[in-house]
Amino acid sequence: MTIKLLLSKIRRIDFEKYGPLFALAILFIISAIASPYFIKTRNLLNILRQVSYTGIIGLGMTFVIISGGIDLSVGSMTALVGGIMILTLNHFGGGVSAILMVLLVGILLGAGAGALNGIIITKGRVAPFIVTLGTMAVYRSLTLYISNAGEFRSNSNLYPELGMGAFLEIPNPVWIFFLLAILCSIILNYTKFGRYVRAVGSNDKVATYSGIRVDRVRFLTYVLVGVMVAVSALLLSSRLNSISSSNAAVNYELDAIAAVIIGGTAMSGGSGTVFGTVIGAIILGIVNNMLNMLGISPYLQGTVKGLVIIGAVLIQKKKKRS
Amino acid sequence: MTIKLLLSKIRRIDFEKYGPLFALAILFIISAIASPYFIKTRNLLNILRQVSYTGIIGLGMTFVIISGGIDLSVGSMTALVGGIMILTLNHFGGGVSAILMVLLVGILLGAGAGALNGIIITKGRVAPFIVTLGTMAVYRSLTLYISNAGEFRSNSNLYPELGMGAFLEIPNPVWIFFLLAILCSIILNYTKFGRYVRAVGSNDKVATYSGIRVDRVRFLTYVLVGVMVAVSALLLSSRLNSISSSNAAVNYELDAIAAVIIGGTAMSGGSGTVFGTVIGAIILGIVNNMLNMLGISPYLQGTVKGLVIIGAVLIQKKKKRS
Amino acid sequence: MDPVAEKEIPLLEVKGISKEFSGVRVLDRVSFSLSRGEIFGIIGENGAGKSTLIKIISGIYHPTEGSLLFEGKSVTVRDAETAHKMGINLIPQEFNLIPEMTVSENIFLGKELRNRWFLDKRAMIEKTRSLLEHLRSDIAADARIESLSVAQKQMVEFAKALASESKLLILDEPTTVLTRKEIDILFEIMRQAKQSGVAMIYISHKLKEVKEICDKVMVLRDGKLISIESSEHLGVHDMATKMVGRELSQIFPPKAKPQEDTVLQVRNLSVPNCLEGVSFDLKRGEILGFAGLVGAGRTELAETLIGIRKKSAGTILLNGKEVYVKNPTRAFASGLAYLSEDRQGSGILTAFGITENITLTSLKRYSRFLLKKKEEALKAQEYVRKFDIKAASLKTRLEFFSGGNQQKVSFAKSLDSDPQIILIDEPTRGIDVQAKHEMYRFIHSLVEGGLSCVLISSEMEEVIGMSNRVVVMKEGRITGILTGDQINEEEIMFYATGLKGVA
Amino acid sequence: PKIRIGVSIPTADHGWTGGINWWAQKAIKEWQAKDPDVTFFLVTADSPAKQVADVEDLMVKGIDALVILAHDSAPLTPIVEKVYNEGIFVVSVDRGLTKPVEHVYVAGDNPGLGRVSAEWMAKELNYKGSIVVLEGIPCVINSERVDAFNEVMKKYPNIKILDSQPAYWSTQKGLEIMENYLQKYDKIDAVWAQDDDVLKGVLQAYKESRRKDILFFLGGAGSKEIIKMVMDGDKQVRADVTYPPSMIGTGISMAVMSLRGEKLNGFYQNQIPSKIILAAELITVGNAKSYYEPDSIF
Ligand SMILES: Nc1ncnc2c1ncn2[C@@H]1O[C@H](COP(=O)(O)OP(=O)(O)OP(=O)(O)O)[C@@H](O)[C@H]1O
Ligand SMILES: Nc1ncnc2c1ncn2[C@@H]1O[C@H](COP(=O)(O)OP(=O)(O)OP(=O)(O)O)[C@@H](O)[C@H]1O
Ligand SMILES: [Mg+2]
Ligand SMILES: [Mg+2]
Repeated sequence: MTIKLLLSKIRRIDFEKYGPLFALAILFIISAIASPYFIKTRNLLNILRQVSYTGIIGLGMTFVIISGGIDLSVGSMTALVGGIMILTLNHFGGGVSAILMVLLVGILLGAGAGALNGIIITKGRVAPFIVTLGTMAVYRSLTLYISNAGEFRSNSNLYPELGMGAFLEIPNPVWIFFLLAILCSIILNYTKFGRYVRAVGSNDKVATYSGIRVDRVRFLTYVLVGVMVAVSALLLSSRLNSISSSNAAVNYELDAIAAVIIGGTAMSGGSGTVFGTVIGAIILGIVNNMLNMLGISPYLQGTVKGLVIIGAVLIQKKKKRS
Repeated sequence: MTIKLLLSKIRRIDFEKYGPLFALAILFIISAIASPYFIKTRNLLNILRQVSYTGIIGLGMTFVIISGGIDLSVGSMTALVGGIMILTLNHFGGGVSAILMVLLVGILLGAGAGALNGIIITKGRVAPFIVTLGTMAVYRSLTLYISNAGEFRSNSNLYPELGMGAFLEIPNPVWIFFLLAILCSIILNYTKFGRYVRAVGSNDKVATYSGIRVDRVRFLTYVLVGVMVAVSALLLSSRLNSISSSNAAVNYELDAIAAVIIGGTAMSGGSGTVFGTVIGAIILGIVNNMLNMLGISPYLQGTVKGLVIIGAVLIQKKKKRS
Repeated sequence: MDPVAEKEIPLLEVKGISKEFSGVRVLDRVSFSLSRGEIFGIIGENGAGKSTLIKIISGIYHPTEGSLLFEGKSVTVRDAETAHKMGINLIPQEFNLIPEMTVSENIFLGKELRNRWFLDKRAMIEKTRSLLEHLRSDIAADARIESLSVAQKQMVEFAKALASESKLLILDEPTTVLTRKEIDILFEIMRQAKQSGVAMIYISHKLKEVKEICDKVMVLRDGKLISIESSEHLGVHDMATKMVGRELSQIFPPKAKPQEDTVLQVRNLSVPNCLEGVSFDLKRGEILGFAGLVGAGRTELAETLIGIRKKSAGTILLNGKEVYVKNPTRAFASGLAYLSEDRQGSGILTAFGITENITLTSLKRYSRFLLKKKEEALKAQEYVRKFDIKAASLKTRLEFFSGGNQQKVSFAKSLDSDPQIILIDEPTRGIDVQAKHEMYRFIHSLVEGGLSCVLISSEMEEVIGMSNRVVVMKEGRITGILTGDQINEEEIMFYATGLKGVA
Repeated sequence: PKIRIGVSIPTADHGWTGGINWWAQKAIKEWQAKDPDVTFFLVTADSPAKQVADVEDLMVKGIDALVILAHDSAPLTPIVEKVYNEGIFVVSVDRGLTKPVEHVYVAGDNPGLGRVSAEWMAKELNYKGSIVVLEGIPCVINSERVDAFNEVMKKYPNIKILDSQPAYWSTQKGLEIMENYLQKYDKIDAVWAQDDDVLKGVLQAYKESRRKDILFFLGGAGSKEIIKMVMDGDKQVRADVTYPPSMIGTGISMAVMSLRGEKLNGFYQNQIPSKIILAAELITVGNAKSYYEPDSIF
């Protein structure tokens, strides 16, 4: 009986936590067999860098989704914040102090944009889907307006270093992605806030009865994702040394959400892991990479990608149940 | 005491049911004041026709959302179904019998595509958001593949009649939209299926214990939205006498979902009205129309649209609470 | 402050509290006071306003009029958090646990222990262990709530309330799901708390227990205060009379006479980890009681019979013919019905009104192409009358109903499919004496009419008073089937604990 | 007499359409400054269906002329036909319609862009080497360009097209695709990015790879930034091929002039020509200066 119990316990922990990892492993093996270029260090680092932008946003999105919400505005928000970052950079001359200002302004702006979402959702009691659908349009439109539908461009030589550089051979965005992932994981698992996020997502009535300020917790998850958006915008804008108002970060929301969910977080809220989101983002990155590497008909790439997203989640479910 | 009760009762029924109508009325009055063109019959009919395509999809989406699901694939599905409709039309020569075949093929295809979503969601137990995010990519990509990223074009002279024509001065799509709305409203309020949809969305465990086949009900909502997509695809493709594989019906899912939610259906499922969705669709149509009529800067149109979406939902909430 | 003077100020004074919900007054100028170390009982019929009153005290509702004094000072209890800070803790009537979280995470929800910024998980698990030990419960501190049985969840609720330093502990019908043994443990803990000066408000429909544990008893009827008396001078019978406002007759109706033919035969039914080789017969017009300790598997048995759980072995015969109950739809179609023990979780839709709830299972009968709404409403009205369901209208959402009224709707819902056999799981959980009485009579009349009934109950009296035969279960097996004189509390306990019968 | 002109264009969803938006506004502003009797209504659409609705809205306003850059040809044809039949003057820009329902057609040369690009690249490569291609959004225009490009390249058997993938006219997509190409192919001689937005991403990826094998890159459409690089004598970006977004301005001018009954300077005909195809012009270091428009956003 106890052995049975133990076994069933191990089994449960196993697939709830490592399901996404399992899906990743399968994909990795298939990819390695399918393309000789895949396991080159350089290619793997490329993949990691490519996923870090949406991955970082995904970290914040994990909190939002666990708390029972959703944020569709992150892509537009990235473009807006990134654009204003470049304006700030140009305004302050492009030196080290300018970059610090960019960081400050960006994070304040990201937090502010997230806070706006959060306030309407909590105070106005409007569904997150609809609020962020609205602000998605608003943020993108403001970006277009400020830049006259053109590009934000910097002339700084220093700024691109940030997004292009590497430390110990590993690109800066990847470092930041992983460091933030660890930080977010700690927040989710080892702080009151993290626990409240889960409680609110699981049952907000119970959370209220337990004296948790549900609205404040929800609000903070949107602020958090806003801050993550700012970091992503910083890395993105410094990588390209520019932000295109119409094109930058389009569909980031879909990739970020897909990463979270492939990572095993339930859309219905209440549970999920940051670790899973990282895996989810990498899975998406590998799929994109393989589609290019294998030279699949460009028109069919969407089919493959769609099937992989569904498949990755299906694999986990099957494993969890058995 | 009884008067008070009656009053409070009226107040509650009032805004739960007529909240969207109230928002529409406000918007209507503002628009009529702001632009002299607005209340021209031709303009109003234009608006109704413009919203009918996403409105019809919204009718089906109402069921999906009330049952606690979501369908992001409807836009891509419209393009796929519409494209194949045109192929069918061309194959059968473009006459009356060809159009009947188109209708048949389209509805089967739409129902099939919806059923695919439904099966993965119910049998695979994967979140609807992620499944339909996947099939959104799949359906669009198949459309591109079949048409080689080009356009599906018909040469029929009869086919456009369907989408362009009018009966008693009112365009055909508007007739169909309203007739389907009445039909869907009856299904939702006066049939077993409708009741079950609400029960499943409200609490699926209770539904299971009440002998409702929860999975089958869910499945059928996706089939229903698929059929609505087919009708919309028919009207759209016959209006344009073509379907562009990359551009047709892009973002229809967002408009359809927005219509449903502006119409007062809760994202969390369990309750909602078809009537509200019709109003929601019209609200969105008026906003688009006014943006053009007033000549708002194209870059700022997104801001206005976003704010109106949020505002329309906010007004209802405020009214409901007071 | 002078300790003597402190003693004299009551801990809590409730002054003229009223509460209206959309114009309907459910509490009418209720006043009372409560001293440290006092256990204060509140009794009253379903919907009398008991839960509403204590929700006001613990900050979940706000009073329409009246005021609260806590430790002599006038206070406004803005929300649950404020109440916690003041030392007021509530164990609510309906469960308040997060199913995805572990026991210790739930117990410390909203009052986590920390060392600096981080959660002190180890300390919380340690404390949870000792709390559970204190409650003499063997629940694991890191078990997920969703894997616990109803009674185990209740234990966690206690632990949750005990974990915080309470000055005032409010228990809203805490013993409905507990066995006598657990109730004794609870009472012992309450007495300990009393010794250390904690005041308690205790709401229950089990009047004997109220008399046993409470110092004072307050009776509410229709939101009005009827009396506050010392429990020493108040007999159980008087309590019931005061609640209802008139004399009550004998609780249990005479036992029905089962007919000869067998309607249900269960043979060797097994479900992995739940049931093992369960066999029994049910005759037409019989009430077959099911007794057992918490976790005996009675609910699981019922769920297997209606096709919610998949059996791994065994056969089910209805009227001599084998049936395959693939799902509840099939089960209900073949004449079974089930009244769930988990009212809000799987019994009723709180967002629906009375009518839509009652006809949910039997909706086929009200539908040709379209629903016959008038027929539905008529039927619902009939049940409202028959069960005396108190509601503003047929359309009022059930979330605004008191627990007892919700249960009545739930019962009506199970009956509306005209079953041949009804499986009743904890039918009187959270129901007042009056309603209980009605419920018993009603079950009796159904059985007289040829219906057969499986009665699962943790209330020994109920099983004994109602059943023709009693099946006792332990850990998923049947340990004994008692008849006639064997049906008494002692004998049942022997079988339930495994002292008698096949283990 | 008062003239009312409706202008319907796609929303700014990438650099080039951003340019279209900018040039449309510029032309409108300039005409309004010149002639107070001309009123413009500018509408932008993110999909063909929205554009059909836009045109309907414009008709309610009672326009005398419609200048339209169609999202897609076929879906817009029926509604433009309706406009045409009501006697409204129609100028169609860039994307043609499937029926002759316009008075004036102004367009860039899509196959031309592919052809000019291919000819120039082939010559620069000395008719041998390997190239990779980054395509645009899968659509008709893209196909026209790529097909024409491939057609020319077929003539040169020593030039090998290693790969061809859609980069959606997006900088970031270009970056990602190029990163992958650089992994996949050890030796690449030249890159055709088809679009200057994409080219920026491609250059970034190349820079980060620290590889030195690629001889040159070619974008397309003539954004000011790339023109500047050509002008400044960049070693790898030595040319660009125009596909000027200013064509929308030309279209607007044609509409105004037609309605005012003016004719084109230097033309002996009384009417505005019914077809104007703007050449795909090759920009090199020699002529770049004349293409550079520092105020433009594209
Ligand atoms: N949120 C609410 N909105 C409207 N009416 C409510 C609400 N909560 C309770 N009521 C009504 O107030 C009355 C008192 O309910 P309450 O839950 O306090 O009863 P109770 O004495 O606890 O009954 P029980 O013993 O059945 O639990 C009932 O008639 C109920 O329908
Ligand atoms: N979802 C579940 N997952 C794992 N074990 C479960 C689950 N539900 C119940 N169990 C276990 O099954 C056994 C029987 O459960 P339960 O307490 O419901 O039986 P019961 O006899 O109906 O008790 P009660 O007197 O509370 O009605 C217990 O050991 C319980 O822990
Ligand atoms: Mg109560
Ligand atoms: Mg039970």
